Amino acid sequence: MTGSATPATPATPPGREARVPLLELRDLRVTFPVAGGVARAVDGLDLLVEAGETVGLVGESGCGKSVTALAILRLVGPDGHIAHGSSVRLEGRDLLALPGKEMRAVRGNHVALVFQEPLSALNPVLRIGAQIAEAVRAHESVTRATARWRAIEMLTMVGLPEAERRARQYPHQLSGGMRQRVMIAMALVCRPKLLIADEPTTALDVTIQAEILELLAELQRKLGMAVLLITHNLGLVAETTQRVAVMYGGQIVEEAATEALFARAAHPYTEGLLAAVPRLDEPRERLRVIPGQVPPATSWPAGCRFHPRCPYAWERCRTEAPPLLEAAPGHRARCWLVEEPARRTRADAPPGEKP
Amino acid sequence: MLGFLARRLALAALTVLAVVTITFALVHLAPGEPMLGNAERMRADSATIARQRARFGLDRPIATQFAFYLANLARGELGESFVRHRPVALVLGEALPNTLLLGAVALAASFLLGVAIGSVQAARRGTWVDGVLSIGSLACYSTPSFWLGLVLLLVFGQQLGWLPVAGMTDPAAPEHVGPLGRALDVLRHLLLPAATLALVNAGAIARFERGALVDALGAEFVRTARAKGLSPAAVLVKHAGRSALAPVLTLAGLSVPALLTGSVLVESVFGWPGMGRVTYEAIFARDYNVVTAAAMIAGILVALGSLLADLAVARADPRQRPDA
Amino acid sequence: AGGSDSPSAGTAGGTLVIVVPGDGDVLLPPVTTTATGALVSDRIFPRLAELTLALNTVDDAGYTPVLARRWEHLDATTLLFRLDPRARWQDGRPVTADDVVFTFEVYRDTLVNSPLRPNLEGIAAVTREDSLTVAFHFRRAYPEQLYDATYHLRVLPKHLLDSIPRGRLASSPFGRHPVGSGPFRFVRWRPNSDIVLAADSGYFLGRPRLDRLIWRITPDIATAVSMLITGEADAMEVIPQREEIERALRAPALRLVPYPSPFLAGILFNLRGPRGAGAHPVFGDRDTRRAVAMAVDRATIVSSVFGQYGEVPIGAASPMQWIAERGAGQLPYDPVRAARTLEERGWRDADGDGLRERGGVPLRFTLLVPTTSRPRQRAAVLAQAQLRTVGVDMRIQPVEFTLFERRSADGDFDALFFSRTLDPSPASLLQFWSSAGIGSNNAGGYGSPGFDSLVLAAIAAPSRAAASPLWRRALERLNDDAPAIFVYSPRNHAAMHRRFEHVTIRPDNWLATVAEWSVAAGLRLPRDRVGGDR
Amino acid sequence: MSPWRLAWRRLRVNRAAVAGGVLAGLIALATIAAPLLAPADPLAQPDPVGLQNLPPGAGHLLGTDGFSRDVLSRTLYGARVSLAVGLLAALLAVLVGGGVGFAAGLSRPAVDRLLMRGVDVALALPRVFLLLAVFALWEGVPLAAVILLIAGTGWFESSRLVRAHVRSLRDSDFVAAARALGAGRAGVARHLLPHVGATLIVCATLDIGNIILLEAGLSYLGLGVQPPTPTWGNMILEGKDLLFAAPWIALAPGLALLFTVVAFNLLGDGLRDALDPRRAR
Amino acid sequence: MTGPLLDVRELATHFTRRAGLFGTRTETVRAVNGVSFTIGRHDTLGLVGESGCGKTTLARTILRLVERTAGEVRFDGQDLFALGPAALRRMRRRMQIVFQDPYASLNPRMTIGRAVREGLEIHELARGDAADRRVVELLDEVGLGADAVTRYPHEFSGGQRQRAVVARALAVDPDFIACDEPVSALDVSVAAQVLNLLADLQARRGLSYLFVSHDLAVVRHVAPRVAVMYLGRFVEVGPAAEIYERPKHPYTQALLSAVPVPDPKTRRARIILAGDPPSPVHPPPGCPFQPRCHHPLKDATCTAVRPELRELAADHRVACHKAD
Ligand SMILES: Nc1ncnc2c1ncn2[C@@H]1O[C@H](COP(=O)(O)OP(=O)(O)OP(=O)(O)O)[C@@H](O)[C@H]1O
Ligand SMILES: Nc1ncnc2c1ncn2[C@@H]1O[C@H](COP(=O)(O)OP(=O)(O)OP(=O)(O)O)[C@@H](O)[C@H]1O
Ligand SMILES: [Mg+2]
Ligand SMILES: [Mg+2]
Repeated sequence: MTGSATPATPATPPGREARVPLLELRDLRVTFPVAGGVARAVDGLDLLVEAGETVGLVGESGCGKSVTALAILRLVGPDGHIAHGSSVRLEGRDLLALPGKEMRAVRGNHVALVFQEPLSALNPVLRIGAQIAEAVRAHESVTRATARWRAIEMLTMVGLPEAERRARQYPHQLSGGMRQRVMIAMALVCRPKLLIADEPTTALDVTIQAEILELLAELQRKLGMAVLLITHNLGLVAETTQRVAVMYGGQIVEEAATEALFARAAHPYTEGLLAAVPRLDEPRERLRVIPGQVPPATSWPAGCRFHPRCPYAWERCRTEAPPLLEAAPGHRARCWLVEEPARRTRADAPPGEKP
Repeated sequence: MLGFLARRLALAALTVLAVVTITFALVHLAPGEPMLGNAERMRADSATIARQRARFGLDRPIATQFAFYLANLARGELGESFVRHRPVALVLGEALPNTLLLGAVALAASFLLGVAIGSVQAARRGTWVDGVLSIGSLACYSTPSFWLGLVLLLVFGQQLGWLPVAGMTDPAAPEHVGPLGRALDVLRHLLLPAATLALVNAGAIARFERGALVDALGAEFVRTARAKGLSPAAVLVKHAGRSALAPVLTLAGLSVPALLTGSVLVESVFGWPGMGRVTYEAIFARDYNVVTAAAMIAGILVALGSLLADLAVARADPRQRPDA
Repeated sequence: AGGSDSPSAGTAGGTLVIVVPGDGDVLLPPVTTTATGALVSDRIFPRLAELTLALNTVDDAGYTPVLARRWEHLDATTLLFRLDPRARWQDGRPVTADDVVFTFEVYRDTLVNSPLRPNLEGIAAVTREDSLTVAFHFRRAYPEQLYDATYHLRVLPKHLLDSIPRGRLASSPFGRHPVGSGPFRFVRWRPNSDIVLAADSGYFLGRPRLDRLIWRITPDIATAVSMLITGEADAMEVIPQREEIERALRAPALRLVPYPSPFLAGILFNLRGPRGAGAHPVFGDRDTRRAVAMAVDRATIVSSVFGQYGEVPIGAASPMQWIAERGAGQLPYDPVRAARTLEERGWRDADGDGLRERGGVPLRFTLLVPTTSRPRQRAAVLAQAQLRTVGVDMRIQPVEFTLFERRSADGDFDALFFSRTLDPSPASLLQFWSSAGIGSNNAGGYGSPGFDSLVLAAIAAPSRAAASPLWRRALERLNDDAPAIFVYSPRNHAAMHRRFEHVTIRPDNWLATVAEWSVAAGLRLPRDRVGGDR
Repeated sequence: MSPWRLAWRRLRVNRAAVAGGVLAGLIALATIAAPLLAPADPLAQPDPVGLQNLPPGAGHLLGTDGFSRDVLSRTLYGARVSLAVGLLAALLAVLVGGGVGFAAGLSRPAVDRLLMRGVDVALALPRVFLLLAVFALWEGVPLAAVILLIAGTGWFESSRLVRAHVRSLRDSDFVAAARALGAGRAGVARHLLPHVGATLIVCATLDIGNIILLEAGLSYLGLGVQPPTPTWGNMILEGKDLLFAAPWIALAPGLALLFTVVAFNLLGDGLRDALDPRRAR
Repeated sequence: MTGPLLDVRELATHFTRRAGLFGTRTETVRAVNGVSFTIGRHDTLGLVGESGCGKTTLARTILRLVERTAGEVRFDGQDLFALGPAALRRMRRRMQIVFQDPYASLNPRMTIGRAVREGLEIHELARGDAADRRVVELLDEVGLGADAVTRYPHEFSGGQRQRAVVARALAVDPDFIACDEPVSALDVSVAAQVLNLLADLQARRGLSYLFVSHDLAVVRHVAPRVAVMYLGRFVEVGPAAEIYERPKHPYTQALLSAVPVPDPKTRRARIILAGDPPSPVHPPPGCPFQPRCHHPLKDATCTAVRPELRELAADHRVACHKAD
């Protein structure tokens, strides 16, 4: 889709250039009190999104992707708690320090969210037109009629046929694909600078998924917003993003320009993920697996969080937690292999099918 | 829609028939003599009683009596009250509107109150406000209505003297106060009994509303609403509240029996001229015709309550509508 | 009626709001069966003559004229009444002899089935002599002829009721919109809520001083007393519970007017065996009955239940009745003697469980108490504990009222807690306790030729002075034979707002003199100024 | 760890439920131990004139009633009947309702529809009117019959709940798996029973409170269990006459009633949260 | 022992369900609408299609967990729908199913051990200690430890549960397992583990699979033969290589083009379909795919005549008028 191969924006630290990044997460930590202790769902996450770019955030279930998305808009409450010292800056403004009212002015207005399950994310008892108009009226002092008109205009823009009639319908009267279009219309009606799409197509069929992705790309071109695309589907990331961050255990474990990442994964987790996916283009006899499973967020292992499942792990990994290390310019990985590349040999067997 | 109504009406008719049959059997098979006039002043000899029994057809076999009763019922005749010497339709017809007024006001009030309390609790869940209101609504729900009624009467009627303690109107008031004056008079008399019924019922509704709201607040669409930048109040009322409405409406419709029960007790405490009292007195006088008809009306009200609840739910929840 | 000649302000005016526990049924004296129905319709339909406050039923001197101006005994069995020519029905028609004749026929008609019909047995016929003269023909000569002719009958308008089939009288519309010839006119009746009467300014004996009488129906006693305290109501015939009386006493606007009670309650023993055959295993024996009676501490029960607002009756008479003179009395409370008697009769506690038995049969009986009566239930629970101390096992079975009545009529009980509102005339003792009453009102089956002859002699005695000692001996006879324990009579107190003046209360009909009650102009409340006659 | 143990764990940390459970337990204990705890014979009338209507004080912690009986002792003994009626009737109702609901849920559609139509009709019966009529018209209804009648008119709700629960589980994958393994109707029933058990426990606990209230209402109207046996309902009835003069007589059983109903409701709510299968994952 | 293991002919499963306000209308869902195929021994048929096209219903009907409306299913030559209850139960030993949602397919109130043991007991394959040992063996075979026997499903992750489900199915030593999206709910890394397990078991035990998935890549990985389903019918069946390399049906083509490939370097032209899949209640006339079809030659035949499966290449059959 976004065939224009703009050069991947490297994660340059702010201040080098005068330009302030659109979104900047520094040491984001989110905890949830749970029965067995405290779940550290997001645990020291750093992420940059520049204006207009598409960034992919991938990772398996439970690694903290959704919590990150919600934490940006301070929506993890009442259960979740964003730790002291975390910082979420939108164009330099610290969102975590904003009073409630100003925070509300950001939500849906500067930063909008699209969720995974459009049926449950839309209010079943309100007409879709009203749900969109409501977003307009929350941020702009316009009349009811104007808001309504804006909603219909937006519905037309996301390709909903007969928008005027559809606006009077309820979510359950639409198909899954149409509902997701409605969600997108609702998110974009205030022309946000950043759209966070949390698995926007996971609940949809591949053919519908293709439609929605096409639509998102087109709208991004038209409206020029940045997109943070959260997904566990590596294929999607490959096709739609310019930069990718891979999450594991509440942290970013690898971050790179998309092509660079798929060409040469630096982190063993990314490598494993790529090897485990059945491929349409190149069928293989046997899938490579990542042994074991993700540990619960209440008890991350010491050292590198991935080490119990890592085929290359050695002593250092068990005790010392690696920081994000620069493997190549703009390509960083949270793995000691970056420092000791020679150890990239498996004890038991040679690495599986190489990507 | 029509088919639905027809089915519900058929079910309601079945219910009413069951109620009539059960009640009829119950009162006629019970030991004891119907009072055939109030025995306060009557010491009737057996000949008199026999004459009275013949007059009301009580000397015939019960099956025959039931057949006659059903035949009369089919013609819309409910018979005559043994004690009041008046057509049952009149006796109950005069009392029913009063009970309906009391019940409807209590239902509406308990609904509003319950929803309001439940909403505050849900909005402040986990805080001391929630705790206090929780205990309060549970206590309301666990308080016998007769007890609550007496206490309200004592405090607001007698001690503070704010409201009249009994009756539905002030019969001594001048006649020329006009319709508004009369309505106000009724309203003043209505407040205490309605509050009694409403408080007990509101306790149940508040507990339910809180649960439904907390569930709704955990739903994803609420997150969507917050992500849009809506204020917490708008999220609570418009989004969570609207979707929690349907189950609470159902509960409200299903609380008709509880209100009827309450009305038996509350109407005697507050001297409200309603159906509960008439029925209660009729049961003790073995005024068969009144008891049977009253049970039938109660059955109709209960069936109507659940029907209205279903219709209200269909209004509140578009997923339940015919075009769905 | 209903002229515009309202009396000058200052004398007339006032609204009396009376709170009653139950609604009326029909506002027609011969067929009403409720206390409220009677109380209200009595204000609309006057009698030929009224008893004075003394309630002397024997002498003709104890009556004042109402619809009848005069009366005379033509002979020993004929009583002639001359009607007041001024008397008018509230629709303007005069009250005539035909109305009186019609009235008697209605009361006597089995189709009408008036509860008062049994009281008219002494009257053979009533005939019209001329338009304003009627003659009552009695079957026998006896002193209470005037009482029977006037007390039970309230004169009805023939021209309005003649066309209604007698059997349908109770359900006729007239019974809900009555037209009478009395001091008050019917205004409105809202079922279970209120009944309103207004002063009839055309009343031939003078317009009542009050404008309106309003009955408010409130079943709950506590609520009713609250209404008195808050001023929502002005009067109540009797506050039945001691605690409520005390509460009402604390309200400054209220006063309590004491009056003798027509009421008598006690434990009636069934002397007959099961299904009326033979003698009752416990109460068939006079000594055992006496022992049980002596084991019940009536004074303690009365003080516990009523405090100062009740008394132990002297016997089978209620305090209102003129035969209830001080000095007579029941068997004393003497548990020691009671125990000794029981011991003598073979009732011993052989197994040491504290309860007596004889030949393996425990000394046990069941007392029926109607669920509707709180004082009776309280008294029964107290008596139960007292009997237990002498080894008698009394079980209390509360039964619903109609069932109570039926089991009473059928003689299907060991003992029951009766209560009776007695007429002013003592003649009623005959139905309750004589052999003749067995099978109808004499539920316990007590029969004693000695008692019967004493009562018959008393009824025939020509004057109160002559009758009094005979009645007394009859009562003592009854007490000695102990067919019942007469447990209590309340000391009635009517609650009354203080602004009402000239309040006198006739115990048998507490509103009998209400036409004379008044409110001084300076004390009137807003509702007193509404005016009655519209 | 078994789901029951898990539920127990969840229950233990729910403060309201624990409070309710402890309170209900204490009340039940006090009921059983009434003869030991009660300072006096609940029926003894030491001096119905001199000692009547005594306010709470040293001799009588909760005062005396109009018969000079000790209110505390009567309240303790009164709990016996109230709780027995509540517990037994709730148990019975839930068993019958559970049985019918379970059967309906597993039956062919025709049978199911018939049963549920019957329940629909029964639910519309004006329960209190019927109970009133029975208790008023039949003299001296024995305690067992009171329990049977209350249970017999109170199982419809739980049968609906259980049936709905069974229906929803019947279509679940694990039941399909059992059928695929060759399990017959009995095998499927064995899978579902423990689930329904949880629903029933919650139903029963919440029912207890309602039934205690119902019994009190009937006793208050002078029906149900008869004096001198103390029950909370007839104690309130007796005390009601003295509400203004000696409020403690009605207050003690009234509060006992209130606390008991509150306790069982708290416990029931807690159990519902703890046993909720949605949380059992 | 000749002929295919599973032979499905013209199978149709329709559901009638109540619709409209409180279910006064009924409508028929043609979930499976005339499907024929065979599966040999030691063979796998992959089945792909959009959500709601009838894949699950087909799998369940084959096991007779859902009653068919028409058609026939022969398992090892026996007509499944002609079996009596006892024979059916015996037959169930040989056919098993693995469901999509590992959270719903285990009874939360039963230990894993009991779940696996259930099949052994029903078919009396082992009892007592022998059963215990067998359970441990089975759990071991799917890669779960012996300690799983006494543990409950909630103590396991999705992947582990899916293994337990497989162990339960293996307990009765079946010849055929219908796998209904067994890895759709699992994470990539875990899904790979389960897919490998299924492959190992097939190799070891000579199992046959019907492998349902909406993920074309997964199907390609496990199945030598693939069927594409649309609106209750097969639109294309054939060898995997054929279908993935030379898809004939426009729907298959669109489907394949839409699958994202995790390689930023490959850029393919995506076929974007118009509109949504029609509802199985009101299937369109003619070709079921016709309203969304992008085929340049689409014409009136397509909207009027429903195409039958035609064999276009060896064992490659397509239901399209225009395919060649
Ligand atoms: N409300 C909550 N209470 C407790 N723990 C939570 C809550 N929300 C999330 N978590 C925990 O936080 C961790 C991260 O969850 P999150 O939803 O962000 O994962 P995810 O990467 O989005 O996964 P998925 O792909 O399944 O959506 C998980 O371990 C989850 O259990
Ligand atoms: N028990 C049922 N009653 C009524 N309709 C049903 C039933 N089961 C399935 N359906 C309907 O049949 C159609 C096919 O459903 P099915 O579950 O077989 O599809 P599927 O291809 O497995 O979809 P998915 O990919 O979502 O699992 C759907 O429209 C569904 O709504
Ligand atoms: Mg997520
Ligand atoms: Mg499926």
